[in-house]
Amino acid sequence: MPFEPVIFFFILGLLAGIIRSDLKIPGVLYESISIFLLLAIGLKGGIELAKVPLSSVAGPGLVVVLAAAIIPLVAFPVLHRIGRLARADAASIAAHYGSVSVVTFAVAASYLLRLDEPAEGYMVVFLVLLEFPALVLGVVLARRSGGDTRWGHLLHEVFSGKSIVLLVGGLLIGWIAGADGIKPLDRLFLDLFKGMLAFFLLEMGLVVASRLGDLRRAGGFLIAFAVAMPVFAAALGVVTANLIDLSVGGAAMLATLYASASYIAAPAAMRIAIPEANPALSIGAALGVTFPFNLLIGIPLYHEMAIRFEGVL
Amino acid sequence: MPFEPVIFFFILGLLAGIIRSDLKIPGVLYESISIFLLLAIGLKGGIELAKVPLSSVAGPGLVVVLAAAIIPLVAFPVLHRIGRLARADAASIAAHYGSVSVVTFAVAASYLLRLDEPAEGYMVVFLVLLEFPALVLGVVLARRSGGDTRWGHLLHEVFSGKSIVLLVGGLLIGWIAGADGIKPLDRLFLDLFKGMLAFFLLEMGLVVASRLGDLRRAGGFLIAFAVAMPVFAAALGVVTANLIDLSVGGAAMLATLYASASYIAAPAAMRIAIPEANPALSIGAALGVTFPFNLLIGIPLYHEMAIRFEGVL
Amino acid sequence: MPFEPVIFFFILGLLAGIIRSDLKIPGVLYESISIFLLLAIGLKGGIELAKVPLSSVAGPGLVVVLAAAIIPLVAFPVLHRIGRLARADAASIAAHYGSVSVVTFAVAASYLLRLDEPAEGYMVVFLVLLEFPALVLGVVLARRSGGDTRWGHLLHEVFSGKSIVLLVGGLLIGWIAGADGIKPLDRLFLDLFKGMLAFFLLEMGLVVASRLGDLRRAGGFLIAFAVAMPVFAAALGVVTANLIDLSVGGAAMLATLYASASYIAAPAAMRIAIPEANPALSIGAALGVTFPFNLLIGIPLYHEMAIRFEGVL
Amino acid sequence: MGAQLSPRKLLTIICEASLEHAIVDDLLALDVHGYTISDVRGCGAHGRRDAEWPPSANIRIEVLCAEKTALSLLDHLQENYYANFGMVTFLSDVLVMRPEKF
Amino acid sequence: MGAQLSPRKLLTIICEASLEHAIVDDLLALDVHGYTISDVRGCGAHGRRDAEWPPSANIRIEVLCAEKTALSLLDHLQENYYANFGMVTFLSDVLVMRPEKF
Amino acid sequence: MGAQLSPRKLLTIICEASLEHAIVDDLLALDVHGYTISDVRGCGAHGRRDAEWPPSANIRIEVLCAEKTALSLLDHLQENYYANFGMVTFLSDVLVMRPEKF
Ligand SMILES: Nc1ncnc2c1ncn2[C@@H]1O[C@H](COP(=O)(O)O)[C@@H](O)[C@H]1O
Ligand SMILES: Nc1ncnc2c1ncn2[C@@H]1O[C@H](COP(=O)(O)O)[C@@H](O)[C@H]1O
Ligand SMILES: Nc1ncnc2c1ncn2[C@@H]1O[C@H](COP(=O)(O)O)[C@@H](O)[C@H]1O
Ligand code: NA
Ligand code: NA
Ligand code: NA
Repeated sequence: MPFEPVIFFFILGLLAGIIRSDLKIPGVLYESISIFLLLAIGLKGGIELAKVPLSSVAGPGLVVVLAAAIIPLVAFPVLHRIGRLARADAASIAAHYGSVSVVTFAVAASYLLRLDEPAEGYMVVFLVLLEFPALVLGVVLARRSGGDTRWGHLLHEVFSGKSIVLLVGGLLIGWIAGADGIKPLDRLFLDLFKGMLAFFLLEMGLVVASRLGDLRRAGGFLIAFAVAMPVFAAALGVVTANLIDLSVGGAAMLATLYASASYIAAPAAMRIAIPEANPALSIGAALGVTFPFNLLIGIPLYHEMAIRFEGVL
Repeated sequence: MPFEPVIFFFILGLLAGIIRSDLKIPGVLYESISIFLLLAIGLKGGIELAKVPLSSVAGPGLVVVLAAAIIPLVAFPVLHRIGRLARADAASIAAHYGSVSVVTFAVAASYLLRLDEPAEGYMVVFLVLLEFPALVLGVVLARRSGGDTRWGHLLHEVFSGKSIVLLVGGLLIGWIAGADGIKPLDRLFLDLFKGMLAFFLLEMGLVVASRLGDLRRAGGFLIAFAVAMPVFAAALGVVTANLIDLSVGGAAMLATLYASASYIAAPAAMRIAIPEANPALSIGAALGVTFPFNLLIGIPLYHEMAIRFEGVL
Repeated sequence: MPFEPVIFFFILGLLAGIIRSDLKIPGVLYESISIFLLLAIGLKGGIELAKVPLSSVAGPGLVVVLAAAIIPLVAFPVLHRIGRLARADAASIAAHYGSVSVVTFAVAASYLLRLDEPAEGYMVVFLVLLEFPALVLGVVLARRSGGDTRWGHLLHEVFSGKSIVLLVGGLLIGWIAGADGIKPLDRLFLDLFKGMLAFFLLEMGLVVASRLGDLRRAGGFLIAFAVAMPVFAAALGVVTANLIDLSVGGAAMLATLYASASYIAAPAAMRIAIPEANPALSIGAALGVTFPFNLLIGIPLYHEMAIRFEGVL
Repeated sequence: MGAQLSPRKLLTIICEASLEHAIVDDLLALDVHGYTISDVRGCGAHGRRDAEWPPSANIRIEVLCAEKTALSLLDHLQENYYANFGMVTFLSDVLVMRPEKF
Repeated sequence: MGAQLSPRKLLTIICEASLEHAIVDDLLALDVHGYTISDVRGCGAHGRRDAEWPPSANIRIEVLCAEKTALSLLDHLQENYYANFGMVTFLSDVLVMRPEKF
Repeated sequence: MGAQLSPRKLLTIICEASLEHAIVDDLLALDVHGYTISDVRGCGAHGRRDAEWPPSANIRIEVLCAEKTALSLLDHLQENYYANFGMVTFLSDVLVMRPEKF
């Protein structure tokens, strides 16, 4: 099969939404599963992180974050100048693409596992590190022309946001308790992970279906952007991965991280920090196009790219 | 033990409801578990279906659906003429009994598994096929005297209903991905199935307890009907099973399907399609009497019938 | 590690609450997990109970309940006379401390399991027996000066409360069905227990954080009480355990039960039975101080006490 | 600034949850510009509806609109649903800003 | 058709969720024909009640009834609950169809 | 006893759920003594908001207060949120007991 079986659940949700089925995933289930996924990913990452010296992650982490800043800095002028989107909208969308999607990350990890392609276990540290800088950058881009931002507020919003709290919390717990300490929790957090991911993708399919209307409003340029941007970002990811000597699997993961666009942390933060930006545009692009593109086409493509460019630097 | 341990959870719920405990299963949990059960049953069925040629299921499927049409066609005149129920009520109740109960099906499957009585894996296809024809028949029976039905609406309602979407969706995913593709999901959908069923039965016990008042309104005739009808339908199921050469386990399952009355898909569809029908009557009978009857007495009885009449045709 | 890894989740929730994270455990998830935990604990207890003659539990059970009555009878005058709390408040708090915390019990069981310290499997029977007598005692203490209590109402409230229904229900199902009958449910109720407990503790951390304001209102005396009372009660528990010849693990468990304060059954029952009592005080003490104290310090301490005083009587 | 307030009607509909789709379609067909829905439980002539499971759940729909629209909505509801469904409707007077929205 | 509208009172009660059973019993005892309940959170004299866990949850009860009933309900609530429970009540004027229902 | 009733205003705000924190802070800053919030879904000028996932959820905030407070709240909301957020507000007359609470 060319892609992960969990993706069928996304397609099922999408179809159910399109035929206007009365199937609905209760909002509470959505929230519960997203808490589960964030915690589980954090825990797994923490256990892996405990196996390597912190110093070996710190340097590469810095490179990964700095290189990632290129993404919103490229996306913004493209959207604002070429796409003629309002400054606020361009900045908000740039922030979404500079940040990352946890679920896309999880699907990529599953994909590589199925192909027996090993990746560095501490990739989840990069996931955490990449989540928020782009959000701050987005606000800076939006406000360059003046206007006041309550920075304290924004930083609190981002760092106390549930994505960061759960990922970092899980990471720390996994790191401190280690694989042995976490073992009794494996039945929940490890064994059920993929099933929960399937459920979540079913829900995301339904949500995407209900956002398809936004796409029409977004227009052709934004749709093209939402396909081209992740491929560009993935290429940047593969190059960066080579720079810091990641394995092929690690490069594919980093490419996926760069290519993915946030739709949990970013929409929440941008709504408050850049209220003039129209969320239908950013969510329409990130969730309506880029998310399915990455799931269905992107991940295998980025893996391929990682293989081709191995050791190119 | 004469019956499945999961049934104790039903009894616990029933007792908790009767003593007016403040125990409540949150509505969202009910919905979440029902989504889980429908998907899981579909997946399992799809995996089994992949093992046999589709042609070997198509013919028997047709026979099973045609024979099942006898159920509402017998139930309707009994209820309308003998029971003196209004046409709309008789038609709606007939539709409930012509359709099937997914949970009763799941309990029967558990019951047979415990007795090491094998059944055809593709029984779940029959479950899907039996869900909706009776609903359409019910509407036809209700409207025979005239009145207009928005058929397009009704068919959409039924086919895009969450029961059908999840069962068929699961079936297709299981069929395409196969046992290997689904394996990583087994920890959720397979291993937890029985526990989830127990939880769901606890909730159903509570709901049945809160419906006991409806029973009094329903009256003696309807209660008698709700016991006699499933036994008659089960007999029809055993005969049909012999006709298409099912195993003893398969015959017990088909008998249970015929005997069971829908309380997920049918109430939703009938409320919109036959609004004059009083839902207290149909739900009181299907859920208040037939469901517990099938759980506690019916399933072992139908199994016994399947053994006795093996190869009678 | 000095304490159970699950406790990290409590600390994570606490910290998330303190930094005012937007992380929220949906109320429905809280309720669903508490139903799960109560049922699972009941089931486990029932299976263990089936292994010993009932008579060997009945006598000790009576001793355990009678000795436990000392807790509210000591707590009440301390709170009312020394602490100068209103009669209603003193009585309500005494009831909370006389009753037990199911989650503290579960954490203690995990703690001992990790240390390979075996305990009598039927401890859960004591958990059930200890839940309600203190609630009745509390109402008696509150009403001594006159005032009318609708006793029938209160008793119904307590015995039909979801804690009792699920614990007793689970106990009976486990007892009747036995380990073999329950086996297919193990994947849910046993394997996921600790993970669910972690989730619940995360939520309790958030709740405790939001109650910290109540603590200030409660004042220094009540905080001191909330630390001293459990230690006193634990000592009483160790002595009682020796009286009825429990193992060291059993003594530690009984000490924990005595030391723990209820925050599920008691708040609900007291709010209705002693409406003049301020729930901020009782919940602030029981949940804000005693619960974390028991988790972090109490349980290892009580275990130590149980070891030291083994066979002292 | 000084808020500019205009009178409008608030129509509240409490009914069986199964009607949500149908009524939303009706509202949009009858020229309503918006509505708000919440999940509720209750009791009335059709007995206790405690939202324990889907068939016993209620919803509460609020529509801010002009009096004329409210009255024609009421007529429509009476004609189509009063006979066969649990439903309660009531009208109240409210003041709104941006009256052109409603 | 022309909707026939009659004046009635709408009594809204916001209170601790733990009172649900007791107040429903009171309502039925005081001759009310129906009510509607939703789950809410809030803040007031008794502090923040954010519905994070059962003891901090609120409910919102609506009762459509005649003025006389509304007033006697208010008296009853004041006498039995105001002192010890978080509770807010308010009365508004509404128009209903089928006034005999309320 | 005879319930003592005083007139007050009920301000209802329906808006995007993401505003909950901000508006609650505003309310407390503007001297409101209490509020009640429920989760709702709906439709309006900003399209369908069906609460399927967090970004599309709405909330409904009720504030009982004096007319003056209500008007200054409306001003504040108009100034800060009307332009960029899905939001609907309306004011109605209610009678309360214990008017000093509001
Ligand atoms: N008097 C009332 N006050 C408030 N809500 C009511 C009243 N009567 C009925 N309801 C609500 O409307 C629903 C349907 O009412 P009914 O058609 O009378 O069964 C009930 O389930 C309640 O939620
Ligand atoms: N001024 C107000 N406006 C709206 N709701 C209120 C107000 N004051 C209190 N409430 C609600 O009523 C509940 C109980 O109020 P209290 O008795 O003042 O604590 C609060 O938790 C709020 O949900
Ligand atoms: N006419 C209306 N009646 C009731 N609720 C409305 C109305 N218009 C809008 N709303 C609610 O207010 C929210 C925001 O409205 P809007 O700013 O018009 O998108 C909607 O999602 C609805 O929940
Ligand atoms: Na990215
Ligand atoms: Na049937
Ligand atoms: Na205790």
